[in-house]
Amino acid sequence: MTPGILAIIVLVLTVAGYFLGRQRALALAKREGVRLHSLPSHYGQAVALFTAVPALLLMGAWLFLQPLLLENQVSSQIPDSVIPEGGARSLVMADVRRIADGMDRLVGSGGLNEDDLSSMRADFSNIRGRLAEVGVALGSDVEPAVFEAAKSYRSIAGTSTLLRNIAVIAVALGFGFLAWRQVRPAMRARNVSETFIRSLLIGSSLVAILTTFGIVTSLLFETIHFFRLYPASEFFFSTVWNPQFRGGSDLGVLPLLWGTFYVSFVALLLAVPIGLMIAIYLAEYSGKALRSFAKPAIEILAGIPTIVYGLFALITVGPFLRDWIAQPLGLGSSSSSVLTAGLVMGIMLIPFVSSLSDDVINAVPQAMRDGSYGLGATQSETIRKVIMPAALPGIVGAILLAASRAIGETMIVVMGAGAAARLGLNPLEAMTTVTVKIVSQLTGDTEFASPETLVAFALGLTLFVFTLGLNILALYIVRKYREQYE
Amino acid sequence: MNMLTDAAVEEKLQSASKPGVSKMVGKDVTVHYGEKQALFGVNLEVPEKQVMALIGPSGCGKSTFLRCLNRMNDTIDICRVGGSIMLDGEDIYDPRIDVVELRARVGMVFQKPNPFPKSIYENIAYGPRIHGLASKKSEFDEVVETSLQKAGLFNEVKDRLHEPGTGLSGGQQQRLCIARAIAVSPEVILMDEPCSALDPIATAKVEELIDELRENYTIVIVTHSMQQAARVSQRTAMFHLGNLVEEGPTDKMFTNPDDKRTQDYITGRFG
Amino acid sequence: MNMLTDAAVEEKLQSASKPGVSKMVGKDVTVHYGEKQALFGVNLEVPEKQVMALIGPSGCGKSTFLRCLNRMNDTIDICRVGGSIMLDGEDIYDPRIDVVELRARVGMVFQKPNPFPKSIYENIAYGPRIHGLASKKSEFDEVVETSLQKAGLFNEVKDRLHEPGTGLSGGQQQRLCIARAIAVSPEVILMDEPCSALDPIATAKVEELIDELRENYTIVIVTHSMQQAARVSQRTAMFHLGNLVEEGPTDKMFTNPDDKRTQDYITGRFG
Amino acid sequence: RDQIQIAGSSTVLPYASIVAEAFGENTEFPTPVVESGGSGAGRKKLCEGVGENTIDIANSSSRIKQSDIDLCAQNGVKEIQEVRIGYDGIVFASDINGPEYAFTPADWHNALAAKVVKDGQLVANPYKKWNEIRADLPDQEILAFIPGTKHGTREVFDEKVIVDGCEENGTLEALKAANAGDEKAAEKECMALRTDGVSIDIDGDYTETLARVDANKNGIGVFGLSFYQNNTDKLRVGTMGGIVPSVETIASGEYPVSRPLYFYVKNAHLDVIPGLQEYIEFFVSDEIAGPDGPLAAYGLVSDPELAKTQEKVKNRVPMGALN
Amino acid sequence: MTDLTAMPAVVDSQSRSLFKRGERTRRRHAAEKRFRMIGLAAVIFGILALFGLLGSILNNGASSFRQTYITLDIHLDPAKLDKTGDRDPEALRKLTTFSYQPLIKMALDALVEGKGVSVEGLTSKDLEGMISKEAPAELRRFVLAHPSRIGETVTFAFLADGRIDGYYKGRVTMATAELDRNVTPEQLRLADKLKDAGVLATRFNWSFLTAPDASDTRPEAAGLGVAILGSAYMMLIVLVLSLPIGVAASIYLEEFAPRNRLTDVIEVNIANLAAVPSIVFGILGLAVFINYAGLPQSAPIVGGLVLTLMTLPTIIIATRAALKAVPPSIREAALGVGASKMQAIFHHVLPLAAPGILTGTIIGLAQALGETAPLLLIGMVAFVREFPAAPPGGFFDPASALPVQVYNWTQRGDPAFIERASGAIIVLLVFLIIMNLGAIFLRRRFERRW
Ligand SMILES: Nc1ncnc2c1ncn2[C@@H]1O[C@H](COP(=O)(O)OP(=O)(O)OP(=O)(O)O)[C@@H](O)[C@H]1O
Ligand SMILES: Nc1ncnc2c1ncn2[C@@H]1O[C@H](COP(=O)(O)OP(=O)(O)OP(=O)(O)O)[C@@H](O)[C@H]1O
Ligand SMILES: [Mg+2]
Ligand SMILES: [Mg+2]
Ligand SMILES: O=P([O-])([O-])[O-]
Repeated sequence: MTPGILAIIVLVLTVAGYFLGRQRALALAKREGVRLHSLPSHYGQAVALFTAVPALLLMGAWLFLQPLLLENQVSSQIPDSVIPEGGARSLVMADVRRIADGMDRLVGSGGLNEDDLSSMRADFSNIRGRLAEVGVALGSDVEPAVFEAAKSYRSIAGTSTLLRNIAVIAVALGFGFLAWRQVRPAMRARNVSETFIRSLLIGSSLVAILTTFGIVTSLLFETIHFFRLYPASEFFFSTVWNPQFRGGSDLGVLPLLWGTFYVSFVALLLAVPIGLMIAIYLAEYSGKALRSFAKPAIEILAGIPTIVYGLFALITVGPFLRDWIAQPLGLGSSSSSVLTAGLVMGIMLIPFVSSLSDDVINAVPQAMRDGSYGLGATQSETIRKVIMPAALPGIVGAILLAASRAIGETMIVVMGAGAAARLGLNPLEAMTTVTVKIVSQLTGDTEFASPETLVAFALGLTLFVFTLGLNILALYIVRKYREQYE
Repeated sequence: MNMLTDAAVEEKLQSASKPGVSKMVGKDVTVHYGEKQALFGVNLEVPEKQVMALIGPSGCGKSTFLRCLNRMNDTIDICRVGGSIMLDGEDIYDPRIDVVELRARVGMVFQKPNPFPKSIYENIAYGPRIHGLASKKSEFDEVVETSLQKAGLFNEVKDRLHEPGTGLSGGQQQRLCIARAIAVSPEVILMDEPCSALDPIATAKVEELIDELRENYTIVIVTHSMQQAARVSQRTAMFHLGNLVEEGPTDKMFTNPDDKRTQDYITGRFG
Repeated sequence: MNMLTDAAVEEKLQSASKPGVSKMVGKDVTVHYGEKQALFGVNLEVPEKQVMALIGPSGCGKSTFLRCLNRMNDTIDICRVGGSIMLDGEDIYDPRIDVVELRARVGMVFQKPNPFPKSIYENIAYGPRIHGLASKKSEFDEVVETSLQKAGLFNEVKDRLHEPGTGLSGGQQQRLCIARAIAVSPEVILMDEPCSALDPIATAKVEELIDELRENYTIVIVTHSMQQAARVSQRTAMFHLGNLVEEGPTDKMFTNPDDKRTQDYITGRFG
Repeated sequence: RDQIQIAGSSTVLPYASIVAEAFGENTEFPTPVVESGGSGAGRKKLCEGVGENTIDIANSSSRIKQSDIDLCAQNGVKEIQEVRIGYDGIVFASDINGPEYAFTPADWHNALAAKVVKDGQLVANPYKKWNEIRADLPDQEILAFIPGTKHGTREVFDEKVIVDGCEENGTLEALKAANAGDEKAAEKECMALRTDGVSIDIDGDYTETLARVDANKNGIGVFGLSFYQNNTDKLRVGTMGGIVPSVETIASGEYPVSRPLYFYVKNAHLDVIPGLQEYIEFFVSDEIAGPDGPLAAYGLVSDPELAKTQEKVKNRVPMGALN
Repeated sequence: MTDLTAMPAVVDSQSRSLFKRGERTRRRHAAEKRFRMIGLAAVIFGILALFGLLGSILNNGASSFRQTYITLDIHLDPAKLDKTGDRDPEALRKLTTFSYQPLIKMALDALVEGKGVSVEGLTSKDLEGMISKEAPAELRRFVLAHPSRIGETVTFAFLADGRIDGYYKGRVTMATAELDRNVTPEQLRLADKLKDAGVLATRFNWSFLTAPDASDTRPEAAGLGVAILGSAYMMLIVLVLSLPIGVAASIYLEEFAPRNRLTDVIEVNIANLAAVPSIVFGILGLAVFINYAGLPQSAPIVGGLVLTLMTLPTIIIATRAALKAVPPSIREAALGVGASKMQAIFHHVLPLAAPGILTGTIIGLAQALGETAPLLLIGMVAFVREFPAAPPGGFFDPASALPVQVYNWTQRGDPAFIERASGAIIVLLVFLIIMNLGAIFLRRRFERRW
């Protein structure tokens, strides 16, 4: 029985539990002539949950632990002699698994029966060939010891799987039955299932924490490594970014942070006003037809791969800005510039601002609008003075999301703003950002253990801390503002 | 509770019998909400500088008619208005007219209080600000204070002018909305049950305000309280099932109505 | 308008003087909204199967107290409640109690009508559905119809049960909310100005309903209309500036109050 | 796992995918998966450990580094085979409609270095046009798109063009003098490029360089030979020291700017991952990597010592210490 | 009254008509009009930007759905294919594609001769170069599948070489062919003649959607099959995980979580995760899912998980904004009839917040669908030719993804890949639209004002 089928059995039991629990609640209530504390379906849910959750947890644990234990068991049977020089036990174990799997398939395809198998010996029969027939390719011929290990792997695995199946079904039945017995009209079934759902909700919100934890740990280790190789003071305070191959690089983060900030700023300067105006127009002014077309259409902008924007910046916008603005104004002759990347990125960010804001603007109750119109306000006054403040929390969220995306964007910057790290004010000059350098240092040619590559992790962590600071600041400002205006 | 002193009756009779210019005139006003017809050809004249009360059972179309008078129904998608309504002889449903100006001249207090999610101060200062009625801080302070005074709310909220208007009690919100409407001093004020959430004292205060406003403004008020209609209005219109049943001087309506339904309604025998 | 017939007075006196078990008891109830204190140690007993009226000027804390009785204030972030409130001898602010069960037993009609943005039918069927009071379509139909009947709304909306509840007139919405509350037949019904948007006939209908409900349910009603309080309630509590001024049998309150403020308030001399 | 997993250099990727495709077509084994992600990252992945969820082969456009070998050893990856598959030529090309360029390394140093010797003086780079450097170069503004510092190509460019040019045009001497004879420091300063927007780093790939040359007609880009060969209708290649880059001139060593390409095989996986041994033998076979094979046709300069490599691969000879 | 009347009346009714606007009103109307125009301009800008991008993509990529084929009659010569004559599959399998090349060459020679379309200066290598390098592989596959047909003459429609194909799409001209070392003008001339002879034709190219990627030497054979499957698998995982987890997390944070430090931490955290560059999610995926959990390289399951983590902040932020926007009176109404908080949320608040949630999903998924950087580190930016199996097993097989294919193709030397990259973008966008159609439709149904 595969885990999939087992899961299906548990699910079937769960569904059965649901109906049995529900029915028992109804029957008892009828017999005792009392009212149910909760809805009948809540009793069903409670029984179903008790049937499913412990069983599935057990199954998960088993699936996780079985290979580990099995591996331990079997790998002790493999003599060191069959492990190739420089190879690893784990690879031999992979072979063992593959052979065992192949034997299952052989039996399954009717090519062999169990007796044949147990009498089969690696030194006499061409096991590699037979397994190849059923589509299991092996790297080399099979050592007898490995074959024996595979056989015992197979038998232990078989027993263990059988045990697992029995245990899981027993747990499902047992807990389900206990829960079913518990069903009485006075049982607070709704609370049971709601507590459960609530813990699911809490669990879900912890995913974010876990992700952060994962990110920090996966960056921290190599960052520490980096700072052992490269002085932190230089990294944080040097204004030069100039990595070299054979050491002696200058890896100052400041020009990158500046570039990140500058490009994002330009992008938001375009995306926020335009996005907001689109949201306002679609929510307040436009007809249904335009709205139902324009909103999803503009959302496509968020789905165009960033590389397309990058090419657009590189081929169209960059040369255009150079020929029509930078050169006539004497501001430089670079076709990649902060402005190029910023503008193109701004276009990509428009839907982040427009669509989310549109939804919150749309959710402002009509009574607010009526109140304002009733005072003789024009529509735009109503929007600016009444609707926007009411929708502000959501709009701030949308803008923060857009800002976040701007900071994290790579491809557009590579192609639009260039790869040269520079501290400067001229928006028509090439600059680059932290993310660009994370990608390029990480995917480059330099050796991994060199500061030139490891700096990517330090950059990632720095950016993380930097945006964390910005977010805390934003939260603080939003709170402050809300206090003021409420 | 005795409502009308003789003197008051006298005065009312006089003002109601004054020929009085019609400030607003509705001709054959019909309203549909989608399929459903809510008003069936209402003809009604609102005399200038008087108070007109609209009465009638719940759901008969009072609010609907009131909302027609400053085209507030425009905001309801499914609502269609027929017939014509004149303000000072100009058709307010003429496509060329300026709805904003119309609403500035015909203000409204809604049935459900709807304060803006802003501070109490800003709720009131909003109107004067958009109409440019005040510019200096001190002017705004003054408008806010006098408007709140008139609505009888100032004392209760004077310490919390900068707290949100949505944190007020039901009755306070209602008075806030009244204050907000009078702060822009429109020519006509439409009030949809302005006292429904108010205690008798606050009600008296608002009624006093209405009486005062009548000097300069035209007022249309929807009310469910016969006593209130009798106390504050010079003329009364009675609606029933989307029809205007009858309209006339208030005292006549309450003493000697032409229509049986009016009679029944005001004596509480309806139904 | 004469409000009480002698017979009615008789009956009221009797029922009010019955010792009567207390259904709900508030002890030293204090409420803060953030910094601002809205209730100052209110002690009030709500007798079982009677109607208690809460009166007092706007903003005095009536709604606040009412919302304490089914912990509706929990939903306001900045609101803190002190003291204790008992329902059938159990402290409803005990952390172990189930708020949902409490609210199922203590239903509420809010001051501002707040229908769900769903059909009229669904508005009413919702409560019975989540409480499992009906399961078949026919049962739901019946609950919906009787509830609407009782709230006096059925005739007006019977053809549009599946249109949105938000498209009703103000008074209709209010009655819809009453119908919604009684559809789940709670033990205690809290009504915050249930008739504020209703015409006299609809008001009479609701008052009749309240009288009827009193047989089986305990009712607390906030009202600004002294007449209404006098008509429907057996006991009356008078609030002022967050304090309970006085509480007692309704007729005593209206004829011979102990407190000067009550006297002033009911005679309209307040302020 | 049934498929061979390969990761690493984007320079080697086209060749590796040609071989993988042919391997899949001609054998019973599934087509290997070839990732691109950079040589450094590929070698790091190779050294992550032994086991099914680690890769089998790392492609690399430069030789493995000692630190990589150490990392490998630390993670139990003891035996690694080094397979040199051929050479990658690096060419300088400009827009097809522009003038012809005949460069020397010295020209490039003069054009791009931060400091150059002019009239015997060490000065900040004053040149704006090519013909200011050398009169027989075209009258064109200097604008170069060179590989960013992430690319292995940059290392070759720095070493074989800039540093050599530095020496050629005498700047190295001057710098050495300025640095009190410190050769290392002088070399480092040689490689410092001007930052006034004349030399532009490209972190992307050759297509980006091509697009930039397309948008800036006077620009000169640095390309791989195979890329150039695919775009001869758009690009005009410059000569270096009078030699036209081609598979032949590079193989013969006449054209100076080239580098070897490698892949590294984890020996521990050899008998375990089906088809791995077959794949590497297939790769270095004459049919594939020889001068007439598809790789050479695509622009890989085939290794004159291919036979040696074939021998080593057959015997699974692990690489020794780096020299 | 004095103070009220003292205020300047807004409109002096006697002197002012509704038809005439005062100075101030005029200004306000002008402002109104400006505002409205700015809004319209913004919408137009957005749509123009979209159309501009779409136009250039379509312009470059539409042609990739058509491909040029050359019809050849191949004589499956037993002398070359099966010297022993026993059709032994083992022996047949040993024969590599290199051995099939001569068959094609012979057929080409025969064709040129038979049709009498020889072109001066055309070498035999040029002639061979007109057919895709995919052809021998196709032939070999055919022979292995039908060993019995050795000895017969079979008609094949082979792909023409990318440059020949480019000639019919305007990418290659006689002038560029002069300069191009991969194609000669003679080849083009011959192609024209073959076309006249009806042997060469350009037609719709299904295999662009079904075939796997091909190496740099055969752009004409490259397809999106594996990438489409890979993207579909990943999006399935992303949708199934990120929507429920995102909505659940938002509900908890917005409706249940006590306002305290921990909630603030989570809130800032989520906002901050949105700003984490996507490549860092790749680093995370490599460290956690591959190195720690031991999941395979290049697998959609890992890609899906990484993209899920990346999409979550977007969905959470959008959902929370939507939940915030639902007025409290709705919650109170539900609680007032005895609904539990959970019921109030699931029955009333969520449906009203649905448009915002769906927007978040649409944007989040769009972003996830187009993302390459994180896939770089978990090995999905790769050359993959084997199709992954059906789910759930296929989630663990190596696969590619649409944006990866775009990214790969834009990096290749042969310009024919540029066209295919644009074609891949079209497919990606169509994929995006199909994926979002349901959400867009649902969102429109849930949208309502109250
Ligand atoms: N959410 C809130 N935030 C802050 N203050 C509040 C809030 N709700 C009520 N208050 C204040 O608490 C006091 C009591 O309010 P409550 O709503 O109980 O009054 P009420 O007696 O019901 O008045 P009304 O008859 O006008 O409805 C008022 O001063 C009011 O402004
Ligand atoms: N937005 C709407 N959509 C559909 N029908 C509506 C809408 N608003 C009102 N109606 C219907 O129109 C009729 C008249 O409503 P209106 O609000 O004018 O009544 P009213 O006289 O103000 O009643 P009340 O005293 O209860 O406020 C009612 O039957 C009502 O249900
Ligand atoms: Mg109304
Ligand atoms: Mg109240
Ligand atoms: O990808 P590369 O390591 O060859 O630059």
